[in-house]
Amino acid sequence: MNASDKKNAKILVFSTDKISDPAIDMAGLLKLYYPVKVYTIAIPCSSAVKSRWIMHAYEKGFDGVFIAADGSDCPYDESCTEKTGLIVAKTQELMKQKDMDPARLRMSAVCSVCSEAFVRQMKSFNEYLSKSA
Amino acid sequence: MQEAKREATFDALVVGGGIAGCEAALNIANNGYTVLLVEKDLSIGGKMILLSKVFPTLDCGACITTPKVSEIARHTNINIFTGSEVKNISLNGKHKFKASVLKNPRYVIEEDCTGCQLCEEACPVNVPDQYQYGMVGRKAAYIPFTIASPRVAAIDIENCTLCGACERVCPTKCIDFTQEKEVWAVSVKTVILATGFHLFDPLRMPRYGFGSYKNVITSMQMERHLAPTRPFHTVLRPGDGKLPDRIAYVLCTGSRDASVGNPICSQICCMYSIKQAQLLMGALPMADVTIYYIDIRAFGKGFNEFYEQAIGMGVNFIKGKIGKITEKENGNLILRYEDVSSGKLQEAEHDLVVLSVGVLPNQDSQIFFSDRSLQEDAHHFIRQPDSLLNPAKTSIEGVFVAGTATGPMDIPDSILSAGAASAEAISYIIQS
Amino acid sequence: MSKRIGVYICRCGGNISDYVDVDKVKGAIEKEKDVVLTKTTMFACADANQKEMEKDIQENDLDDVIVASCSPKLHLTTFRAVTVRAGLNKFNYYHANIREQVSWAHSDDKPGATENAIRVVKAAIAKMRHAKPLKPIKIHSKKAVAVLGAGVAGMRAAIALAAMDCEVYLIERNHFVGGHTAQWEELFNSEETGKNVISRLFHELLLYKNITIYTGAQVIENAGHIGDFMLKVRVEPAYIDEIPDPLEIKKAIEVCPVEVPDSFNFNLTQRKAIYRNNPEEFPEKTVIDIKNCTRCGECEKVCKSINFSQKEKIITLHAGTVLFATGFDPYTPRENEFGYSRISNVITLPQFMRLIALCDKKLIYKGKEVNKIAYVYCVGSRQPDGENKYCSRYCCTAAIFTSINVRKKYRNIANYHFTRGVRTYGKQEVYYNESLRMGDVYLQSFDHELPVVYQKGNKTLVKINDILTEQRELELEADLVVLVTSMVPREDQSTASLFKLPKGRDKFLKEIHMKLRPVETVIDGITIAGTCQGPMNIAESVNSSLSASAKAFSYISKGELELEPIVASINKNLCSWCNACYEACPFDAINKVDEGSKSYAVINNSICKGCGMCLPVCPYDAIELITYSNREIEEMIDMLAKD
Amino acid sequence: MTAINSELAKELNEFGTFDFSACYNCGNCTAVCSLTTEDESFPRNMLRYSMVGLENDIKVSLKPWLCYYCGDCSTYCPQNAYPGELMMTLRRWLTSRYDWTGLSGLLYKSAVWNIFAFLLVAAGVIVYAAFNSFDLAEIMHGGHLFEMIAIAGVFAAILFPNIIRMWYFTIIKAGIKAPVKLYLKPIGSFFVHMFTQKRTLSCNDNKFRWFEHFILVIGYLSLLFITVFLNWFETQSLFINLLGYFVSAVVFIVTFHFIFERIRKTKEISKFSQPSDWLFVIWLFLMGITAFLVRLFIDLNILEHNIWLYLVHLIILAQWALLIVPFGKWTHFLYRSFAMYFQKIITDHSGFSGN
Amino acid sequence: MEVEKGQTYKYLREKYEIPVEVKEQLKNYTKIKKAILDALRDHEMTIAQISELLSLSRHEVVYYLMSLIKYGFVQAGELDEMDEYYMYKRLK
Repeated sequence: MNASDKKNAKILVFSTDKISDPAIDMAGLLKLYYPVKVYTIAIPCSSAVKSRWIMHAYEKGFDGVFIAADGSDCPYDESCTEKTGLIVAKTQELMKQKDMDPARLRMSAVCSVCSEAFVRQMKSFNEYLSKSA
Repeated sequence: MQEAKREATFDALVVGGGIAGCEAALNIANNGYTVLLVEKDLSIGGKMILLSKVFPTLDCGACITTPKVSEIARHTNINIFTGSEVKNISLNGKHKFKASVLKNPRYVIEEDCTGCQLCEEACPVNVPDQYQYGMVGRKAAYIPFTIASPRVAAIDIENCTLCGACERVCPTKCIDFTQEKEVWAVSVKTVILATGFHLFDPLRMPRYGFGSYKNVITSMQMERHLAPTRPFHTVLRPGDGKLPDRIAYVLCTGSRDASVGNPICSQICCMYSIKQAQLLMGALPMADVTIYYIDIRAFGKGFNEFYEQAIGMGVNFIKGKIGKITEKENGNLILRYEDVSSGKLQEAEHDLVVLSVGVLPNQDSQIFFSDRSLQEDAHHFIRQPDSLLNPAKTSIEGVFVAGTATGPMDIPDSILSAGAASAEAISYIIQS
Repeated sequence: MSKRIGVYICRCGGNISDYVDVDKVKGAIEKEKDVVLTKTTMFACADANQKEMEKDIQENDLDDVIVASCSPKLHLTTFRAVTVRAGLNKFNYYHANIREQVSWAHSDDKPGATENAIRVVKAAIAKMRHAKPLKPIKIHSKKAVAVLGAGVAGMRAAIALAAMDCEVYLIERNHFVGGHTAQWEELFNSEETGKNVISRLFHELLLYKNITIYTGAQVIENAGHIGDFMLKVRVEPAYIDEIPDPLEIKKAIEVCPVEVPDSFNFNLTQRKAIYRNNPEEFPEKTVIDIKNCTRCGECEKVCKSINFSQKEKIITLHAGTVLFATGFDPYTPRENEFGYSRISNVITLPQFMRLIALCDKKLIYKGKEVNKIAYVYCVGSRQPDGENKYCSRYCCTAAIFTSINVRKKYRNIANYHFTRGVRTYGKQEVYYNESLRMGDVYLQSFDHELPVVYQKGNKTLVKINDILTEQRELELEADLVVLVTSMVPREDQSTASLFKLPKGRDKFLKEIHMKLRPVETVIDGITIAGTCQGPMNIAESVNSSLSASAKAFSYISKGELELEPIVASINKNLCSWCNACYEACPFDAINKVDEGSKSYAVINNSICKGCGMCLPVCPYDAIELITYSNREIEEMIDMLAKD
Repeated sequence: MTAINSELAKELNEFGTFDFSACYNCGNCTAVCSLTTEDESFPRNMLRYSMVGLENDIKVSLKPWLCYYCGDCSTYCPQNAYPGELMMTLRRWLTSRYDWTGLSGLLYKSAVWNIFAFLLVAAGVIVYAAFNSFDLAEIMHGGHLFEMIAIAGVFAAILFPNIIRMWYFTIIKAGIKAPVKLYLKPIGSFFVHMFTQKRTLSCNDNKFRWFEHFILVIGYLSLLFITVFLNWFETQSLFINLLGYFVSAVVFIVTFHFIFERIRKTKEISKFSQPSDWLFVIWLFLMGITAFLVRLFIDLNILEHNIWLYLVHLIILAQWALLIVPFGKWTHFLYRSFAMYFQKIITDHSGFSGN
Repeated sequence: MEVEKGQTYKYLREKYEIPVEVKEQLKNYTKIKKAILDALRDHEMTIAQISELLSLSRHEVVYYLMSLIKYGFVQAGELDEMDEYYMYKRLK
């Protein structure tokens, strides 16, 4: 195991095709480095994430899950933020039942140009997860 | 050599296969009309396909050009003539143009060539590679460059010794020295001129020493240095192969300069220099990059932010035009300038100097119209008689213009103007 | 079921291979189940490689193809086309992003990046094991375009589209067309005046029977989608019957007691609550500004055509595509920004341009003749402290061109330009040259140290640390200070929000890609043109508007459009109609079906946009989104998580 | 804080320059100039001062005199702003500022005044001749006396005070307090500069121009010496006689070439000619050729019957001595030499006080 | 005239005179190529060293050496101690 493994928690990001994934792309374009064990699965809208997917990720060894939500920019509907919030609340309930730290699930709106915000989020999340691990 | 005669009919003729010509051809073809695209070079893609990355997004030039280029190459509505020249265009009544196109022999049967490069390996000749601006050699049997379209070999007959080595190794027997010039008589309904621009030749400014000082290069040469298909294995001084660490950019070489006959601003040099500076900071983290400028023209969408980003990265910006350059014995260069903001004459030593050369008109399209009906503007670009409302129209009805043929432009502007030209051409065809 | 999957790993000319050990990635996935072909390539997108892929697909009888390279936003469609040419369905293609999200994002950690890339590609393989060919959903598209905004860009687009035989609805918020161009007299890069340009466009518009102009009109609702946008448009009446008696109207204007600042002259002058179009504006009509009208009834007494019973109308339009040309607002300086609104002789460039139009022989402002004019550049753009970091592109040339005209029009004018570096790009340099030769004085400040406009007694002074004069502090007493204001996005963005158009960092509407798709937005079927996208001059606006017209035309020219078949699907065996998904769907795409005693939900495929909002709300997990099924996502997670 | 003043640019235009306002401040002129140094950078700053009206900064500056007008700045100016021509104009303008009589500026700016002054002097000579009943010997004697008085008078009354003013502006007002020894040290090089103008040699120009100037200066000074002190027109010495022929020939041949160049306008320096430039070269030429002819007529013994020739010579001489030398371009030669001298003092002083 | 495929150069040879400069250039290149490859036979060298050994200007060495790298005869190695010049080695 090398040093980078110790610092880096495994994080799964659910991004959205039209809004937050472009921001993550731009983070790379601008060489704003973020922890190396961040993996992204892009879906159409953040309010489509199922709790079972998140729980599955923990089961398989992810330390944290981050939902890069559309926020008010969502091309589908303004209710997106609210709906995504409900998913998070529901999943965190499930996590508590299983004695897991609910803070291992985070959500934040990432607009299509919010690369820096995304990177900040990843760094702080990674720090939190590495510490608590 | 003899010339064979052929005939063909298309809806539109697009002259010039640079990014503007490609975009225009594609737009027209996508709406169901047939296009003949004539390019005088061996590959389409123009100057853009040779660029490293493009400002202000820093996408690689190839990543943006190649999909367009290959889409064109495959398009059933588009025919491409590379290595070909339009000789004459005449008007045969409304919506009827007759063009005479000279197709130069490639000495390779395009359809049969697989681009395997065996001929290139076999060819014994080595001459300066024009696509690397002479910084490295190439063979007389060669594929123009890695991402050329068509990616097919060609024989440079002027430098060929006719030794036959290429023919012996060619697995598909596609090399054919019996090819001759072909003249095509083409009938079309509309013409789009996308003849592009020329770069200023810095040999015209002896005080910068280009040509005699080997470590003074043009920005296009630097562009090649930074491209993935670079001439050297990394950025090196052409004079002696040393890693450069103090690089200077001389802006307005041949632009905004009445003393060389080009008083206008070339619109792209500031930005491409800033882009190259950013790329150099990445490629050579130890290097200092200084940009000598008169005014920084970072005017487009995201440009000023890009300029400020370069300042943030540590690129030096000095207001002052370089007066003269002298060479030291070790190949380093002394740049003499007035640091305008302090009002003092300064001399700075750099080990590589990049001349950010300007944009000059390509006056080729003037000769297509033998009756001289195609008007020029004061700077010898194609005149836009109604530049505000019909920017793609020329002085000849049915002949439209796209890209830098009307003046200096960056890539986004070229693409927009090509869009405009194709919109006009489509309605012109619809009305016929 | 076993599949035959081919994987291509792109070096991207070093963009990827400089940081990711591409050969290691290849080695790691070669032995994955179902993978029958693995290749690395310098440029996957190059034509030669595309041809090679086609050949590979056919020769190796591949079922699915994966290219691991740049972001799918760039080349997903490119490679889908390759698979289609080789005889596969485009949904048997997957684009794994190992550039933006791997090699570039982690170029500080090469082994880590390589590891990451391996996982990403393996996840892609896992997903493709379940890929099935899908048929696109075909929809009819209306050969009609709604053009929003009748400034120069919108009008020109309307003409271009009408010439391509489209039905065009030109919708303008104001009662008159022409936008800001109507307000300018002389225009740079041209011999024409704004009036000429607008008049030429308007009269050309009238020639087309397939153009309908709505003025005083605003889109208030948008339903539908590409192919058929259903727009509700509110049209404000003029409160005057058609073709009134000109004399009566003249009288009506005279008797109107209400005076309000005339926005056409940027509030330099006043107009009545009943007012005519300016000579530069069209259509030629008179309207009542109902917001400011006091209903005193004076006008009704002198003019029979006044008709307050006219009602605003709501009309419904169907358009296959929408072209946005909603324009810009000139920047309004903050209170006391360079003395604005505090010092009486500080005005903005647009105001100054109107002032010139209004002053004939002598340049008079507030009763005093103006000789010495100071122009302060970059007001509202390139702000060191403010939000607007962008350069507004047109203002240098506009200010210089105006200053030349002032010199030509009036006697004894001296111009002083307080700049931050003159940006008269391209041929516009000629104006800068001309102005210098006329003797205009240019001063330049550092970007972080702006000139100061202040008052001393009754003098207005401008002071600058001039970098052209060895950074000396120089001062000028000016008769008039003109703030060269930038272009900013429209303050009222309600229409853009209706269509959910994204904005860039500069808050202007954002295109998908400056070079690849410069006039398209991420919202299918909506194009943008002109200054709603960013600062531009007239010629540039028109270029973009023609470009957008060509693009808009291509959406609707064939009468039919193909939509992605990515929609939700409901397993009716698991469903027992609880209403949750119906509530969650923002598009009303879910209907209830009763089958005997059982009720369940079904999806209307042509309405479903595939957002997936219904997925997590189902208590029975009966809904899956095509290509995002539980199996696909969870197996991807398995591969990403695997050590 | 300095007020921007556009009036200066207008005034300078009366002294001859034009188009310098086209300057967009790229600094190319300063960078191509081979005489400019880090401490003494020009000409761009002079253009800039002229543009924004920093009158006083120009008045106290010696830079206009440090320029020898090789023309490179104008040749390579990307805006065709002719910085070299502005430097020439500033020299004229400075001359008018140094001149306490104010006549210098008047003559530079106004052609009418020029003609009037020249006619006045000519009339004076003719009146004087008439007064002496056109007696050749008497007039020649008076002429010779006049030469000596004029030289001494012009120096004492005009040039010397003007040099003092120049010193006051450029040293005292510029705030330089140099001890006397700094004044003594460069005296030697002052004379060398004055007679050889050797600084021209570092100009990016051909050596021929310097050589021409050099022999012109030597020729002119020798002619002055020969006619005034050796009394060429009355001497019997064959050597002096021949020397006089030689140097006067040198003067008119070189000046003829200058005039020719100004007509051809091929070189940057000769592209623009103001009245003062024409007057200088033409009068020098006329002086040379008339002096040559006068002596020739004496030797051929026909001057007695052609007294007009001597009168023409005397008129030219008087105009030269009373107008061109004190107020015209001749002063440039003097001021330039002093500028070099003062500059040396300033440099030494700054080195001195800097240590 | 019937021309055999794969032998068409013979056809053109009869119709077209190859310029002397072209032949000269080929000779020159072959000579320099051999000299550089010989120089690199036993040890790696920098451009400066090759230039000295072959009495060729450094600029010319850069041009020819880079052509040889392009066609796979030579490879760039490590930087020299001063981090200024690369060492080049022969392949095969």
